[in-house]
Amino acid sequence: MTELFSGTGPLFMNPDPDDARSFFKKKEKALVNKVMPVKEAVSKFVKDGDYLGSGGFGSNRIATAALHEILRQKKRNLGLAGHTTTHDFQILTAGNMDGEKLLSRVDVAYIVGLEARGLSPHARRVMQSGEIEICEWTNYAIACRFRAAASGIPFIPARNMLGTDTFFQSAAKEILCPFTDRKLVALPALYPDVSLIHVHESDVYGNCRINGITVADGDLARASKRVIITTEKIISNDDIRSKPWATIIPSYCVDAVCEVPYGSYPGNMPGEYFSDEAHLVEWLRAENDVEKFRQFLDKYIYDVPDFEHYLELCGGVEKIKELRAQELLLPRKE
Amino acid sequence: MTELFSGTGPLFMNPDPDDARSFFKKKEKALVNKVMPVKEAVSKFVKDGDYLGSGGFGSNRIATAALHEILRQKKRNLGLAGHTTTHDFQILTAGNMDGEKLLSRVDVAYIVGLEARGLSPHARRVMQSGEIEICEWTNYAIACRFRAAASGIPFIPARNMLGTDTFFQSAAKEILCPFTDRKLVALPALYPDVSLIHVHESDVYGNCRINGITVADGDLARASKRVIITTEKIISNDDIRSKPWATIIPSYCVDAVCEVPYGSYPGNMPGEYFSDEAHLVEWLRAENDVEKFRQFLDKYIYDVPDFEHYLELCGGVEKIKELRAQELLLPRKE
Amino acid sequence: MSDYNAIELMICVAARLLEDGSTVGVGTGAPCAAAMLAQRTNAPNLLITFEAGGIAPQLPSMPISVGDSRTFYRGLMATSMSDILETCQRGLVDYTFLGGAQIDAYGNINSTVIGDYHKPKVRFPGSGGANDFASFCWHTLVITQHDIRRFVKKLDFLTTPGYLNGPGAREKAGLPENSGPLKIITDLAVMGFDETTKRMRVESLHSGVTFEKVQENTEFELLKSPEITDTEPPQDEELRILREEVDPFRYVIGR
Amino acid sequence: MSDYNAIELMICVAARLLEDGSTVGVGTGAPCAAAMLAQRTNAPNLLITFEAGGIAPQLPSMPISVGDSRTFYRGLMATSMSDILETCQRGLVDYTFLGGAQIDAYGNINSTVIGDYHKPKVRFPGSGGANDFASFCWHTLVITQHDIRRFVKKLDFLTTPGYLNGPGAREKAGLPENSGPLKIITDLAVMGFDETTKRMRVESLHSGVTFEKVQENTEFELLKSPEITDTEPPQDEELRILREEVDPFRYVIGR
Repeated sequence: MTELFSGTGPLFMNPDPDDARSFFKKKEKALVNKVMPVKEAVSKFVKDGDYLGSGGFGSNRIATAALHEILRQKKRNLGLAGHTTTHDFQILTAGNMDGEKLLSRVDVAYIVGLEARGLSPHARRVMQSGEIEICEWTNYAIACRFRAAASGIPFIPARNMLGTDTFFQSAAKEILCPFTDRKLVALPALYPDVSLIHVHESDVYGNCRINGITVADGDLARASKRVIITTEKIISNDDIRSKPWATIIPSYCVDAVCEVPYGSYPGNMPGEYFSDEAHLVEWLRAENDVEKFRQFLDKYIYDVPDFEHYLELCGGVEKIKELRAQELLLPRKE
Repeated sequence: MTELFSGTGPLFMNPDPDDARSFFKKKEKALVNKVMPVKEAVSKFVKDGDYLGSGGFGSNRIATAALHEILRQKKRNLGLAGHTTTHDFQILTAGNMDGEKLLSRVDVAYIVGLEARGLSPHARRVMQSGEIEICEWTNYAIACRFRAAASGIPFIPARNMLGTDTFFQSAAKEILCPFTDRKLVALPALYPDVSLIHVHESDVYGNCRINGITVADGDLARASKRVIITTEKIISNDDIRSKPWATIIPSYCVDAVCEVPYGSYPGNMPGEYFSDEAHLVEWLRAENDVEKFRQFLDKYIYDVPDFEHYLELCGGVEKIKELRAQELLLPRKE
Repeated sequence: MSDYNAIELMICVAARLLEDGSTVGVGTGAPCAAAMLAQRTNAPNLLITFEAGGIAPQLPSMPISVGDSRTFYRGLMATSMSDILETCQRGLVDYTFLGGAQIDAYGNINSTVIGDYHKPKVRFPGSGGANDFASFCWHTLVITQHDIRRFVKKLDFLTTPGYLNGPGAREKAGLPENSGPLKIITDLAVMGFDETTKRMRVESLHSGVTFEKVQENTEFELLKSPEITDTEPPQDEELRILREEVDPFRYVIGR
Repeated sequence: MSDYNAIELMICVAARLLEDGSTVGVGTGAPCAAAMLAQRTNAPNLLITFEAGGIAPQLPSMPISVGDSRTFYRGLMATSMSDILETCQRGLVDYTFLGGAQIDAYGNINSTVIGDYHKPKVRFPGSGGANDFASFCWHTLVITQHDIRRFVKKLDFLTTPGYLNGPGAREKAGLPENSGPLKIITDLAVMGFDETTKRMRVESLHSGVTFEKVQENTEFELLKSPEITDTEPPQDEELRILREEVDPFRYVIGR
């Protein structure tokens, strides 16, 4: 007999598909206009205590406007699926200061780092303080958990995590394959309460296109009970219907559509604009000193009404033109 | 204790992922020109005894040229994933006549029927004779089996088939969810030896686009040990690289690329040409009488060298223009 | 115009059952006609999906196949079979329509074989997506001819689950909670299911049909709804839309 | 031109290990530089994938993120993270490159915490896709600085599997057969793994480095390959390509 182990980490969300079915049954499926300002979307669809999913890949195609608005609206005790979260994680952990807890629990695959750019001092302080409950996973594990939820099944088996402390600190379980008798890891379905996804194009109903890698957003949108879309631009439903195979997220998954041009700034938006590395460095440096960071956040987030003003502070359309030239590999002007 | 049952049907293919990994490890991944005639592709990549997957959806976006060639080359003892197979099933069962066995085993989800067009008399004769070993599934079950194989895991859990004779005559197994204790069906991975998939566009390396529903072909191509692509047209690799998010099947899955304009005829090719209902009726009627069917097959398949000649016999480009007008909903000339 | 045939009646009755704002997984033929009619009458916001991957097409004509190009013509999305059936498994699809060779008192359906499975008298297509839809969607609707060889005591093969062998059986088998057959619409009557026994019961009779006639054409014992009503006949406007807009070439409703 | 720094040396050594016609899942930095160099030298048909979804880009410059737009610039496909990692799980990806805060004698890696997991002295990012790649790809390659705090007897946390605790342990744990760490490339030496014990062994020493020096910088006991060779230094042509074509702005190789 092979002994089967269970991870010892907390399972933050109920993986039961019948529970989720009862919710999805009542979700709006008709084509209704869901366009609204980010402020309204966040106030309506993100509640204290909710568990969030963040689309894109950390600093690429992220819903910056919605993330900032969550900070501004001082949401509390949120959970997060931390599957390669980088700048998005930085933004959210900025809400964990002065004893306040924007984040209270995180499923971790990749946090506190910004890939080649280094580690976030503030996110590390927060994570090292022990104030956030955590459970360990991998990028693929979290992708599978979204996939299981999107499929309406309570788990998906995989062959990662086995034999490691990552498994031990997770809420996964070992199982035996009924066909091959091989040991597998069972990854429980993860249904976020709400996810924030930035896309290239959406119609007013929430039918979305993504012109690039989808990362896990096809599954994330389907797995989430509520979805806030921010989009570079709104396109006509006629346009969507002219090429239905280009639709990645269907409208019946979506609750709010917010038109936010340049909405992934300071992150990269494939084909549109590159990341603003200088601003990301400024953010990282500000984090070195708590007081300085407080001022930085006031200046860029708390003291501005919305993302458009933040963008203006960061250089506005001129800055975007620069980043656009970089993205498109245009020859630099001498 | 909940009692767990197993289906009693035969499991035709080994679901073990390590077995498949050894095969995939040796598969060619470099960008090599894989363009060849259908005749060569079938002779090189379809062996007697192989288990086949057929792309598209029965009479829509099917690889007719490859299916005919299999008949012409008198392949024997093939297996088939019968996941909504309609005209493709009709073509293959035409090889089961006069004591010959082109098909010897079939995983069944939907066979012998042509949807609204009725049932195939010949396919029914073959299936009622008992000469073909069968195992019962559903469309989604077979899609999951491809998905499991494509994912490199030995099974995927689902909530269909439970409580039915479909389950009893399958090779699925009941399992208990380790998280929710719910009963689930475990669907074993299905790695076909070779699959035949018709697409809108492919480059010479086998990077393919499908302009419409993908049915299960994204997973089928990944699950299959060898893949023969027939394509409406070959496009440049530059074109593929100009929009990499439109690629549905990557070249490393593909073994042969055959340029076959109108290659789904008499089936429907989305955006290109509608199905030739008159020819499908002619085929169905011919099946009523064994002798007449033999003559029909000689005329249209065995006595012609290739698909191009078949198309010519059926009305050639003039016929395609008609079907194209139908597909595009062009006003009929009076 | 108040002359109508049985298939027209069944389509009109089926269309009325579809709630506005709901979702339905349909096949070709009468189910598709019913969904299209519903969109033009009581359920303008009905979202139609097809198992092969089509979502919310603006159907220019009756599809011949649930995977032909009509099923995603100007649709919202053209996706995979898995995506459609997982949307059902996830609980987003309210209705599905099925048919079959045999149906029993619990709404279980056979579309696989007549006779012994291993030596069948007649081999039918099998489940296709029927078992999937009936397992995953909240409500299964059936449109079928009513005769004694079809409404049987014991199926030769249980392809697709209704209430299996009674109350709680679906849940015990592992199927999603609170799902199952809703209505069976035939050329004689509309039947539902008794809440306690989950057995088929007659709920309304078509014009000129008696309960006895329905029972005569049914091998198993039918229950009676506390109140058996008269099926509301197709209205002129329904028939006009069905004949002129939904099925102008009368592929489904016949001549 | 034969002057080179440690990172240039490591990249050149790593590039040579990649067989032509093979596939590699890479991250940013040195691994990506190694793969790009290999494509321009010994492995023109190397297929590069990135975990976020990019396949076979014509990299115009070094990516900053494994999900930025460079990672699928003029690629063959821009897909999902699942598709990439399932291609690995299915057995199609030969190599992956990893780094980490700690590595042990079996090639296990820690990139999660230093100190106690629940009260960490330092919190690192965690697995990301590292555990996935190292579980699924056939061969794991590591490029890292060589110092005694990094090459440790006991990891504070086993994030990513090497050979776990010895021969057969990966298979017993359920990981894919015949996979595992291949080479560890540091600024001092190239190490492989003893076939019997699956423990790390020194296989070649960089110019001017002795076995003793490597051992001094390693907390666990290193084995010796039957024949320890001198690491072949970077050739002029390799350095030229690396500096002029792969990393002209010296993001990775430094100044």
